[in-house]
Amino acid sequence: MIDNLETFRAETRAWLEANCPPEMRQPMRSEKDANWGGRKAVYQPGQKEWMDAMASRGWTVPDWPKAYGGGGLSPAETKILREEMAKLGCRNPLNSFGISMLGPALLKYGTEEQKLEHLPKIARGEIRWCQGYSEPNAGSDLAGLATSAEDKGDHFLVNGQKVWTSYADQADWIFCLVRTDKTNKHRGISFVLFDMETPGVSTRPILLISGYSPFCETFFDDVKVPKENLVGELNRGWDVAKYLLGHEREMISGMGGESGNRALHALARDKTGLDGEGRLADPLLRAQMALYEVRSRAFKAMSEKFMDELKAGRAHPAQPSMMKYYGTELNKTRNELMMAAGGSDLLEWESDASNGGAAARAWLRTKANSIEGGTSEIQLNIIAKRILDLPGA
Amino acid sequence: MIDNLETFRAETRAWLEANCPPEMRQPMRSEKDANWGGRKAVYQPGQKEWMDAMASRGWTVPDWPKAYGGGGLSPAETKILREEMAKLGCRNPLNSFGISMLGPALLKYGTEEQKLEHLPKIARGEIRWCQGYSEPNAGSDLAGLATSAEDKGDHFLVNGQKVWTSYADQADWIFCLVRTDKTNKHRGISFVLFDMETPGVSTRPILLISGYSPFCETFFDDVKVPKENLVGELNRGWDVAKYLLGHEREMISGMGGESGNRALHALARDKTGLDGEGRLADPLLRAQMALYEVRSRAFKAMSEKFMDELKAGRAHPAQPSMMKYYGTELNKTRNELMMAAGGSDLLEWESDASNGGAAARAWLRTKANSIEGGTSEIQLNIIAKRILDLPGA
Amino acid sequence: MPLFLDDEQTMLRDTARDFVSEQMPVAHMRKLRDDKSADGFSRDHWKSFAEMGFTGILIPEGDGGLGLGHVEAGVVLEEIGRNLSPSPFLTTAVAAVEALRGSAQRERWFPGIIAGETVAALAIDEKPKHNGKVAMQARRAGNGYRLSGAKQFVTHGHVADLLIVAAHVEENADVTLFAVPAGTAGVTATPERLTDASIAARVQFDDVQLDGDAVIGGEDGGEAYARLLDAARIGASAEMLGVGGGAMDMTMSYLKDRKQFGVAIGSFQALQHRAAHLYSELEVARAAVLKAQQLLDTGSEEAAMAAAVAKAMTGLATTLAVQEGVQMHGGIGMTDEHDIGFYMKRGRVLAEMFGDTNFHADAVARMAGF
Amino acid sequence: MPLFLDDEQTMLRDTARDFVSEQMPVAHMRKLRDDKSADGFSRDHWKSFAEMGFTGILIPEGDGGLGLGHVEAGVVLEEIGRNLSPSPFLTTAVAAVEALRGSAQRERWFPGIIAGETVAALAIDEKPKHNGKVAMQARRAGNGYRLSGAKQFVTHGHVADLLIVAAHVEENADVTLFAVPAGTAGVTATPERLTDASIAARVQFDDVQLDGDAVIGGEDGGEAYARLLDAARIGASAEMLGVGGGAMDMTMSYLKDRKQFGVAIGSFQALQHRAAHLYSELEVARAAVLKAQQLLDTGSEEAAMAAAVAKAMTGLATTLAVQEGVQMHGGIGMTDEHDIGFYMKRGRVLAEMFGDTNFHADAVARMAGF
Repeated sequence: MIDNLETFRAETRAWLEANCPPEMRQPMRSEKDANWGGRKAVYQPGQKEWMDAMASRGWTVPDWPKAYGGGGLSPAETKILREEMAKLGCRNPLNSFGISMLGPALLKYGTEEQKLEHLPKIARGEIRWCQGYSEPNAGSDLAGLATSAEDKGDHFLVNGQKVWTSYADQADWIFCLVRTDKTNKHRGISFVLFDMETPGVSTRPILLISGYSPFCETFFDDVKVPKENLVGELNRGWDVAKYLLGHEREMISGMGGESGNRALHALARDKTGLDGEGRLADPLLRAQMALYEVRSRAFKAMSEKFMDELKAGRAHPAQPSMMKYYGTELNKTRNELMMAAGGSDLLEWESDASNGGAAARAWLRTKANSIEGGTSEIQLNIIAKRILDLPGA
Repeated sequence: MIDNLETFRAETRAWLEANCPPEMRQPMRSEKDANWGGRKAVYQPGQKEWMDAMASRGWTVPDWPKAYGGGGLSPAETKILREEMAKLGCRNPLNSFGISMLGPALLKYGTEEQKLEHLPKIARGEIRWCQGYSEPNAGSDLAGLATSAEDKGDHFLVNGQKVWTSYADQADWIFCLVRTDKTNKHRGISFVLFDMETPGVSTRPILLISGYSPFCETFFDDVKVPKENLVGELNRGWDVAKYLLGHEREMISGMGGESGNRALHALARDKTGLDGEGRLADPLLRAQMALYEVRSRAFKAMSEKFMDELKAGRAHPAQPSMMKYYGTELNKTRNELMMAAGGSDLLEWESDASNGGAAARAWLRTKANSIEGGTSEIQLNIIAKRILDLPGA
Repeated sequence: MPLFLDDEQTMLRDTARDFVSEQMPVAHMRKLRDDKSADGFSRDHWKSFAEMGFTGILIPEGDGGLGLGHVEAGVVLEEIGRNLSPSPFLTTAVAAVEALRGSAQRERWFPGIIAGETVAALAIDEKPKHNGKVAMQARRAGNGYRLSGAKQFVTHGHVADLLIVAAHVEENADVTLFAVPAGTAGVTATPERLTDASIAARVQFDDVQLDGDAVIGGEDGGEAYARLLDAARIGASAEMLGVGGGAMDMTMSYLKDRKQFGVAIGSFQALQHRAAHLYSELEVARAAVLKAQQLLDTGSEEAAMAAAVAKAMTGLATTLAVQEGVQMHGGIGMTDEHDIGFYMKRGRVLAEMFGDTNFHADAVARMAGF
Repeated sequence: MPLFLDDEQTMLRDTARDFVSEQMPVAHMRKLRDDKSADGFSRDHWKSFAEMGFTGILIPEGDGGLGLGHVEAGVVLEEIGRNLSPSPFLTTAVAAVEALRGSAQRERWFPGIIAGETVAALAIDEKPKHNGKVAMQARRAGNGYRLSGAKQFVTHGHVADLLIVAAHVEENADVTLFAVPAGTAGVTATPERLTDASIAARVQFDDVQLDGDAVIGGEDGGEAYARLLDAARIGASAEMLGVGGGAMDMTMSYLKDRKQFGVAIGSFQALQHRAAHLYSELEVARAAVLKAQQLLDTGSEEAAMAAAVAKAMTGLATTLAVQEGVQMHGGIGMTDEHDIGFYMKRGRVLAEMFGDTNFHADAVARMAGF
């Protein structure tokens, strides 16, 4: 067993070295360097080659079954693949809500037809997905959604509005919560899939404080959704949504991490200088960075522990809430420290020297981390109730 | 006006220099050096002389009317007296719940007879008072008290139990909340005074985690309280209690402060050493102390502002809750920093070197600051509702 | 003097509050930003500020001003902060006036400031982190000086009529301040739009020739530099306090209005406690700022310590206010359409100005002897 | 190896949990304190610990032990922490065993440790704040050494059969460890009762003569000292994690039971959020401790960094746990009668042991290169 794993590690490393293009071993300079695939993708040099090479082995989704485009790897093999990729500095070949969110939900709740139709396209980066959950008047009370799906025999007729739809303007398909029963708050919601090119679908980007528009308002006006696109049972979409939210929280909690920390150290050394002992010249900034570094490294262990427990089926079902809460708060802290380290250089918003205000925009972007995918307050409520078993108010 | 104040300042300083015994100009080594007066007092050298000298001018209670043993000073004069005492390092001549809590309540709610009977004895340190508010099953829900006072014509017959009665075993009299109407939670409480030597009163000290017993359980078994000892109207004792709680919060919020900070700096320099630039050798401890120092100095300004506003009748009635919350949290922080600075030397509990564990005991004692006199949580509730006007849950 | 606003100061505050909130509410800043205003502020509004008498608050009566103090200037700054109003008030009517006060230069510059025609900027920082230190050298040349080097984070530097430049005159230990008029040969100001849509310049000095009388308050004038810094830091604290207070007020309103799960979110105890904590932090910061203003006005030696405490404390409190503000607003707080995000941006820029919380807390520790 | 307890480790934890909570619950510690136990722990219980096999966990099978690792030792330490059990397990069965492992000295000391007859103590600290540094000098004298100086915070030092002493041999750069048996002439241990009722000694060494074979693992044995420190720090983290977890469990029960204003106080959202935050901190600390244990067991070079992270993180989490514990208990939490206060005291002592959070966070920063 151990020997097999060591063989696998050696082979994997050799394959990665042979197949990962040099451009894809450079650290990403900003969020914009990520590859999300899809019909509208514009690839940077090496990006498509890298994605296709990985997809050919099923390694964009290494732990999915081979039948659905996955690599069929065991948890131990998956971990080795990630470790070897990290060692070589390989970029993630494909960022995707299809991989991180819809995929696990389809694997659990989808029909065989749905799996065969959608999962391989996700694995190959052919179809880019977005998520239609939040609505303008629902906010943290997600189940208060109003977008309606009327039963028209062979299809649903969907009308309503979503908000905070990530990259809806660049997505090909949407997985979406709709109300199919107005008399039951939680058990009147269904989970459906449809093409964003269906007549009646339109999107409007939301300008954020960062100056970017990663989210949209999304409007549905008499959109016809075939009934075979219902995932799970009618009126039981809330179960699918909750399952999927857990995966979203995992993903968000994984942001930042080591490369971000190294960037912070380098920036602080560059902008504030060092004292005679090689320490940052600003002692209070250094103290805050030291405590952040402790938490960040401890959380890295926590992430490894959580993933191991998850794979072994030992994780508490509400643990993703803790991961999401802690990880996003850490990410916000890191970005506050970046701004404190960079001083007035990083306050510039448009200059070349500041790379168009990249750091400031990233800092502002992180403020959404503790809001999107369920606010920190919601996560704390969940931990208190579902893990600590504290009584309802 | 300004000239008069400068004359007053000069005269006050001269008088203090002439009348404050040298022992009373030394910093207190621990809580035990405070003088609380009363029938059972055992005075340290200089303590009684100092108290009597100050009382002879009415300066134990400088802003009370002269008719009740006070100094009759204006707010500006009172401030000058305190400033000059601070400059010379004069100790407080008399610590007293009579001064800080009962006195203001009697001045507002007491009859002329009650004022003439009780206030001068408070001012001269003859009678030491304790406060009977909390009960074992009430906690933060103070108005849930059960100690009953039955109307027996010329007296009340009091039965029940109090807890957290500060120094009840050393006090001469008690001011006490009793239930005179069981049908109305808040408007069924009365405020009464009685001698702790009245038959039926007994006390039992509570051993705290600090190893000290500043609080007692206090038991009332058919205690006869003359009706003239009712303060304010029957069943309206809650108003008196709330008024008085504000004054308790003021007092608790005033703890710690400058001399405590200087002691912290000295300890940290002594125990951790200095670096080449004269800074504490432990950079993270220093960073925390620096941020504490900022908050502490800002809070000192806040205390001055609050007292000035109070004297001018401009303070928000719920502002004492803010002062109590912030001041006690700061005091706890300072004591945590003391322990961190002192390391294993300060962990000793009984040794001579550690002065019998004085620092560790003081540290543990401060943990009660955010519980007694209304918990920090209660104060935050009050601020949210009464100052910020946030809606009820 | 009691530590609260007296009746006249309260009247001034009410006047300033009405004027600023009517003439320069957040929408005013938003419009300047959307129009990509090259100035970064409105000269018309600066003129009306002068007509209200605000620009002369700190200028002695003998020089044509109101002869008031930093408490009064702070009252105006707080309203500027509360409304995120782009204004050269801090650099011009507070810091520059404090530096020029009593100097020979005042006759040249005070009339324009009083009239709302002159804008001043402070060329102090040479590094991305303000550290109070000045490396730039002014070489003596004939009766005057030659200045070379670079400054950054010079707010309004691209439109300023007057640059106040901090440099060392050769062997002198202390910093000397120079008054450098706009258009002086060799001075190049490159405007950079900042995160909060304000504009600060990077200013290059290439062998700039200055007359001897460009010196403010004498060579080796560490005292003038110290006064300038105290005034700038305490002024920035007051403006930042307005930013924090404005963010809190907006957030408290939102907590009362916004419904979730069928009730106002302000009824949730966890948010109530955080709101109450935030209120406490801001109140404590307010006291620290007022104390520093009073000490500066009385010329106390404790002013430098009080300034450091005020800047550090308002940095803590306002940073908390804008963070809680955005978080409690939820998704809408992340949109450019809502104003709360502007408070976060402005708070960040002011936190950095004239030394951040870490810098000043470190200074407090040094002054306190540890 | 996955980062959670495997089945055998889980079984060991269950065994240890049952055994410690039955044999040495908090009441056991309270009784030792009230009886003013001069030893500060129970030798009978130490013996039963040995009978369970716990004391030999880290001792190689070839030397008669169980040949397990720091994960397993940590499992026992956590239960000791959770029950505040006074025990020489950390200093003896973890730190001393790690130092002695593979050395010639092991044959003399391992049998007694396995049998629960021997107690070891660590004479490292010379200052009130552990700083990892050693100033004490051992002079060469004939075939042996002469040792002079003072150590403090030597837990169990007054009853230890074996003192492990850290000193420098003359010109050597690295620290050398010495095994000093109880009763060696010139060694004076003065017991001091600490805040948590445990006893640590101040130990004086007056020209103590040691044979050459008193050296553990060779002169200039920085490597043995580093292993000792890593083991002690990671072990103290595990014990502290138990203290924090015990405090949290006790507090969660209280929140469910205690009624105020007619409802359980655990239903108040503000307390719920603080409880959830505390849970998160402790979970993260738990992961950091387990990671450090695994790295130490595999002999990884990253163990020192992981040890610093673990000690700093458990310091943060456990300090929060005991503070929230006392505060949420309200008045009853302040009484000596209730156990929660003991958690605060024990947490404080462990936080200080082998370097506090500040020391280790500083070390993390240094190792991370800033």
